[in-house]
Amino acid sequence: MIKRLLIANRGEIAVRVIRACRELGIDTVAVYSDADAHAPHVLAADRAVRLGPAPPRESYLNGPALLDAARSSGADAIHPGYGFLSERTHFARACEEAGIIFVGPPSTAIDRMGSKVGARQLMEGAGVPVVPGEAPEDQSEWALAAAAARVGFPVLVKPSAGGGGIGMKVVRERDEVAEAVAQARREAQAAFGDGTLYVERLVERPRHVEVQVFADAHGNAVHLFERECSVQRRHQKMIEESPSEALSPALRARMGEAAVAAARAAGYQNAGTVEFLLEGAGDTARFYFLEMNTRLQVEHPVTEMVVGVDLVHAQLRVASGEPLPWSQASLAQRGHAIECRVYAEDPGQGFLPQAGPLLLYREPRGPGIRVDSGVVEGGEITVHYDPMIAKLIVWGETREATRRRAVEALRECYILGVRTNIPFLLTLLEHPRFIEGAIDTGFLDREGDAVRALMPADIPPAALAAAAAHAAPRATATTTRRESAGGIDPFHSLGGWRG
Amino acid sequence: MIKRLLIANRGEIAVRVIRACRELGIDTVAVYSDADAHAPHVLAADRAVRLGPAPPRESYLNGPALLDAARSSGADAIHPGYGFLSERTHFARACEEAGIIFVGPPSTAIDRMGSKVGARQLMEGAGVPVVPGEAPEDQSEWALAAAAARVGFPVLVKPSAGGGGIGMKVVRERDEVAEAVAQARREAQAAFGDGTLYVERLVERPRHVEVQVFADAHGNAVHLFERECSVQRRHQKMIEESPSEALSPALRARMGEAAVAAARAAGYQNAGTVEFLLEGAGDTARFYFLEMNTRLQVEHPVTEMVVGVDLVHAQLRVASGEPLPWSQASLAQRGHAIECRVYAEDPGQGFLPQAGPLLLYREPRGPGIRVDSGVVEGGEITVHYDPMIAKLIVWGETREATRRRAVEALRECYILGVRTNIPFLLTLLEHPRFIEGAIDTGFLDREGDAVRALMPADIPPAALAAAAAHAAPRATATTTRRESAGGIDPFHSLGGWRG
Amino acid sequence: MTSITLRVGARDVAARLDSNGHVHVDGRGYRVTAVSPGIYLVADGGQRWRVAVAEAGGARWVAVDGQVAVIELGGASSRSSGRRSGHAGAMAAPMPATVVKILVAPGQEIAEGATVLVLEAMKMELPIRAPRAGVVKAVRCAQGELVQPGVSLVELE
Amino acid sequence: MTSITLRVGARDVAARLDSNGHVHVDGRGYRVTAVSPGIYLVADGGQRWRVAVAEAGGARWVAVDGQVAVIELGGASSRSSGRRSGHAGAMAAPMPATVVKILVAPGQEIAEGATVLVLEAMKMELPIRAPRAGVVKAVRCAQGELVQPGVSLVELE
Repeated sequence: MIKRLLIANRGEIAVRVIRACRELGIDTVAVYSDADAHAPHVLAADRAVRLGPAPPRESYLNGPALLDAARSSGADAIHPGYGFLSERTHFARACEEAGIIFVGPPSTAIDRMGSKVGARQLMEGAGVPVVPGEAPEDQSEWALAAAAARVGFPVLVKPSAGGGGIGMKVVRERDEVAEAVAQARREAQAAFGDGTLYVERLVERPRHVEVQVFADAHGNAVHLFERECSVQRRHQKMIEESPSEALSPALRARMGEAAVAAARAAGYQNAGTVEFLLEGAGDTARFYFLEMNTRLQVEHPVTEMVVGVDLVHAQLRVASGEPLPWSQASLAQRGHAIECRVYAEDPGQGFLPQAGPLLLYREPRGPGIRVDSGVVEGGEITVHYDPMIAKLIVWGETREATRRRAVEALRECYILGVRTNIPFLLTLLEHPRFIEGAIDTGFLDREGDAVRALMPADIPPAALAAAAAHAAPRATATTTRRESAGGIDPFHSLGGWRG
Repeated sequence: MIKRLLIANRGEIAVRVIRACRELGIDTVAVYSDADAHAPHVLAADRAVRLGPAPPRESYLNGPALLDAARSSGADAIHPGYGFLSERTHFARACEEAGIIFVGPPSTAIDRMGSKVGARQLMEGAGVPVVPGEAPEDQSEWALAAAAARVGFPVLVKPSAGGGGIGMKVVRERDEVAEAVAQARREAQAAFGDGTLYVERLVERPRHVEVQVFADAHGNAVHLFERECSVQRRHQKMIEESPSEALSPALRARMGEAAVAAARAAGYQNAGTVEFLLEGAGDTARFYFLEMNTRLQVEHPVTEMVVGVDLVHAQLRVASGEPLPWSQASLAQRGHAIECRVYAEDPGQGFLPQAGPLLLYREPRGPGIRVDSGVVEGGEITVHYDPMIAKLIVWGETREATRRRAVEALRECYILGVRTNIPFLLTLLEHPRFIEGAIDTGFLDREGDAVRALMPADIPPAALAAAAAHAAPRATATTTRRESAGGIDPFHSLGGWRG
Repeated sequence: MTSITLRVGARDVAARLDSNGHVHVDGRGYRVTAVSPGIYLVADGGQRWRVAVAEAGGARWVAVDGQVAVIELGGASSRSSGRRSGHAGAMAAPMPATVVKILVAPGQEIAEGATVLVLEAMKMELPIRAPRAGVVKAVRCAQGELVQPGVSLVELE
Repeated sequence: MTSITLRVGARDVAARLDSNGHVHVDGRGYRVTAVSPGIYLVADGGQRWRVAVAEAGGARWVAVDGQVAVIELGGASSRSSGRRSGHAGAMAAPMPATVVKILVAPGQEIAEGATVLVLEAMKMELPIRAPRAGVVKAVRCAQGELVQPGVSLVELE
């Protein structure tokens, strides 16, 4: 078993991994940038090593500094968390070469899944469906039209070179091919100096459904069912859940098998996620490989609650060489889980990220409620790292019970000092489309403004009464606690009042 | 569905029920004694009604006051919680007569199970095993010896009248019957004026294993598997868990069936618990009906976590006339759960109950950790009610993972101002007998002192360093939070220091 | 009896504490009880709210049922409740950010609302838009540059 | 450099704050950092502890890894750390309690450690035992009575 683990990350995921280590009797080493010197993850670990200044490049993305920290602290393993260096082949390889266990897949597997083109070919070879497409040698309008017909309308005509949507055309009928091809070629030529085009099936209103997989060094690989992450804004996931409302048992089984096949094809080990685009729902739906995330996901707690597993415990065991703790037959979904990502961003200002002090920070608690966070009251959300404050994960017997529990929990999540997306999350959770379970990945980009308009505009006057009654901290900080204990009215110390 | 529920209880269970109501859209009415005017359960509810002075007789045990509160607040249902009036037939009947839904069994079922003798007869009739015993008409020494032989040695010779262990004799062999009968008869005659004796099988080193049952008004009844509660001190449960290490699948099935039969025989509805004494372990073990608790148990969260249900939600639905949300086939145990009851009592002083202020009160949090409590920092543990502060319930994939998680969680449970049993709980959780899962109900009464002697005697000097560094609250209350945020050392404000 | 003026958005609201310890807002009386530090139970007889309050630089943040507001004390006569991002039209970063893309060049004519820059902060892209139509006079930043809030990045003639 | 004496049980421990901000206890230096109100991280180079501290009436409660101690400041010269329940032998209630059972009568001879009363508080039975052997002189309580802590309930001749 791993003896001492360095966690090459910060925030909630670092805290989460440190907790798992304590439960397994593994020593922990936190790392930190100057901005995080007193962050909860630093205080939670058995020891802590400074990496450098706040910018990620000089701290959490500084591979050599991390390896030095591991060596100097005697760590025999590194957990990369998510983000930062978690999917960098070179970092995993450097760990391997330094004889340090990288808690994740082999660097070769990261490499195989890191290239979009390579991964697509690998998946095709493994029989995992990819979005149908053709890149005909013959680039004539006629040949492209024929390719489009084979792929099936509607299609996207896309330049082979470049990206960013430039030169991309939606073609819904055969009649439109000629004009689209001419236009796309012109734009591609102008932008990239290369007019080569290819044709890909347009997946309309897809859902994002991903499958958690886990493989060990002994040839075992299982899937732990799906998470649906269609509620996203500009590719940023906001709400994740499991099970997906769109999956029938047969479709779920097929997607699970495809995900395991993908992991096997990549020579995968440890926890990973195979992301699919889902077109339609139920038995007749089609799914296409999107990409594989070769690490633990932000939304892994959804799976933990529905499947009844501890993925981080399993990661540490498997990285230590133990076999998978589960067989496929031992795994089943039970109930429903929803994760809401609480971001420091202002839905009233176009979701502008917010930085600021956590003047007051209280997490909801209760049966079926889990909050993963790496912040404390009195701490600060800085501009240096991503604006996620916490993850609220709730479990319930049914989707509706879970949804209602999430609503109540968010209403009891008090964060003051920075604006958060909580008002928007609440509006979304109460939105008919979410209640129906009928949201596709484009929903928020198409209709987000309409959802935002549903947020309540005015705060109830009762809140103003509390604001008026709240005395200035200087006057009451020492007495507030006593007041609450003794049940004395706070009015005798209304420092903010003027006669 | 119930529209407005009055919770005829206090503390953690009142908070728990109120939370469930919020999730189901049910209005809540809290009740309180003068000692609880600002208690968390009062603040959590939608409205609150004063019952009377602190003593339970004048408040939480005051049935007429509770019914008045329900009527005046427009409540259409009452949840009794546990303890207080939860198992008083007359209160349930008064609710029924007032047309108020009693969230629990019909008063007739409480009545049937309330009498030990009656319940025993009912169980025998239903084929539920009871501790074998005989009360022979012929009270001669010869007849009693014959009865003892039929029951099987070792036996208890007990006076039919009275209780409290007076006149009770353990008889291990036939040769000892004569003396025991003579002695018991003398003592019984002296104490109760009635020398009638009976003979009951002595269950040695039994385990306490109870089965959660649930029945509805439509004739459905299921069990939700067992909880083992053998870790008890003078009949006070301290640690509960599920599954029980002593049960084989076959035994579990038999006990579950017996519990459902018991519930059916009682005409039971809603949540209840059938307690058994278990002799031995595995397929060959014997179990005997002990009593039925006709209410929600303190330890119900153990079942919720292992079976994946919300028992309070189900209570409210079933009380509203809905059918059971589960079939027997849909229910299964998954993983392991352990509940530790955190009491205000001093293990260093013979578990003397403690009253006092909660100067500091911080609950542990993390995946698989649930804390049910009804107290807050700044509140007080008073002498008026029972000394339970909180319930820590943890879930894990295996018993060992759960045990370790419980240990880590207890170490992070900070309670200052009253002594608690946490040091003892920790010592117990690390005790070889607990690790083995080999504890019977007499263990703590026999060996509790030896366990207590294992508690660490001295606090580490590091704690003294923190105590020395801690400044008087007056000097730092307003700055502590800022210090923690900015990471400034607390030393500049060491109010307690003298040069 | 004491009074206080609360500025909520563009609106001034008078709050009044009466001799019974009730707070009156918009003509309605509320009883406010401290629950735990910063958390209050507010009751008006029929309904109850749990409200979180924190003070920061003369303003009070409040949260209730997932809604948040920042309330300034002292009413209209006090300093304005200017948004942190400055006036909506400024072509400046709302927070420290990195310039990811520059989409205009000096001399270019642009329409109102056109995206002129894309900044990045906290892993999010922030498009900066033109407050009015006009001709670009100067671009005062470079791609990859870390810019500070409030500094004008693009100027119109 | 400042010093303070801590009384832990029967033992006096000297703590000393050096100019580098380290606290020295029993000849060992610790670095103490405030984590959140009342919670400290204590480090001695090799090991780290999270310690909770709260002040109450001149004493400091501390908790670490599930262990709790009550520490008095100022050392031996200050008031003694008398247990809340009074000296071990007193036949008095350790807290407000109800008399459940009286097991002795005046004139009765009793052995040291014999149970003389059973009280009940917080749903728990509390046996009260004789501090020494002797003859009961008086029983100063009645069954069912609510008695206050520290008041002598049974006296020996």
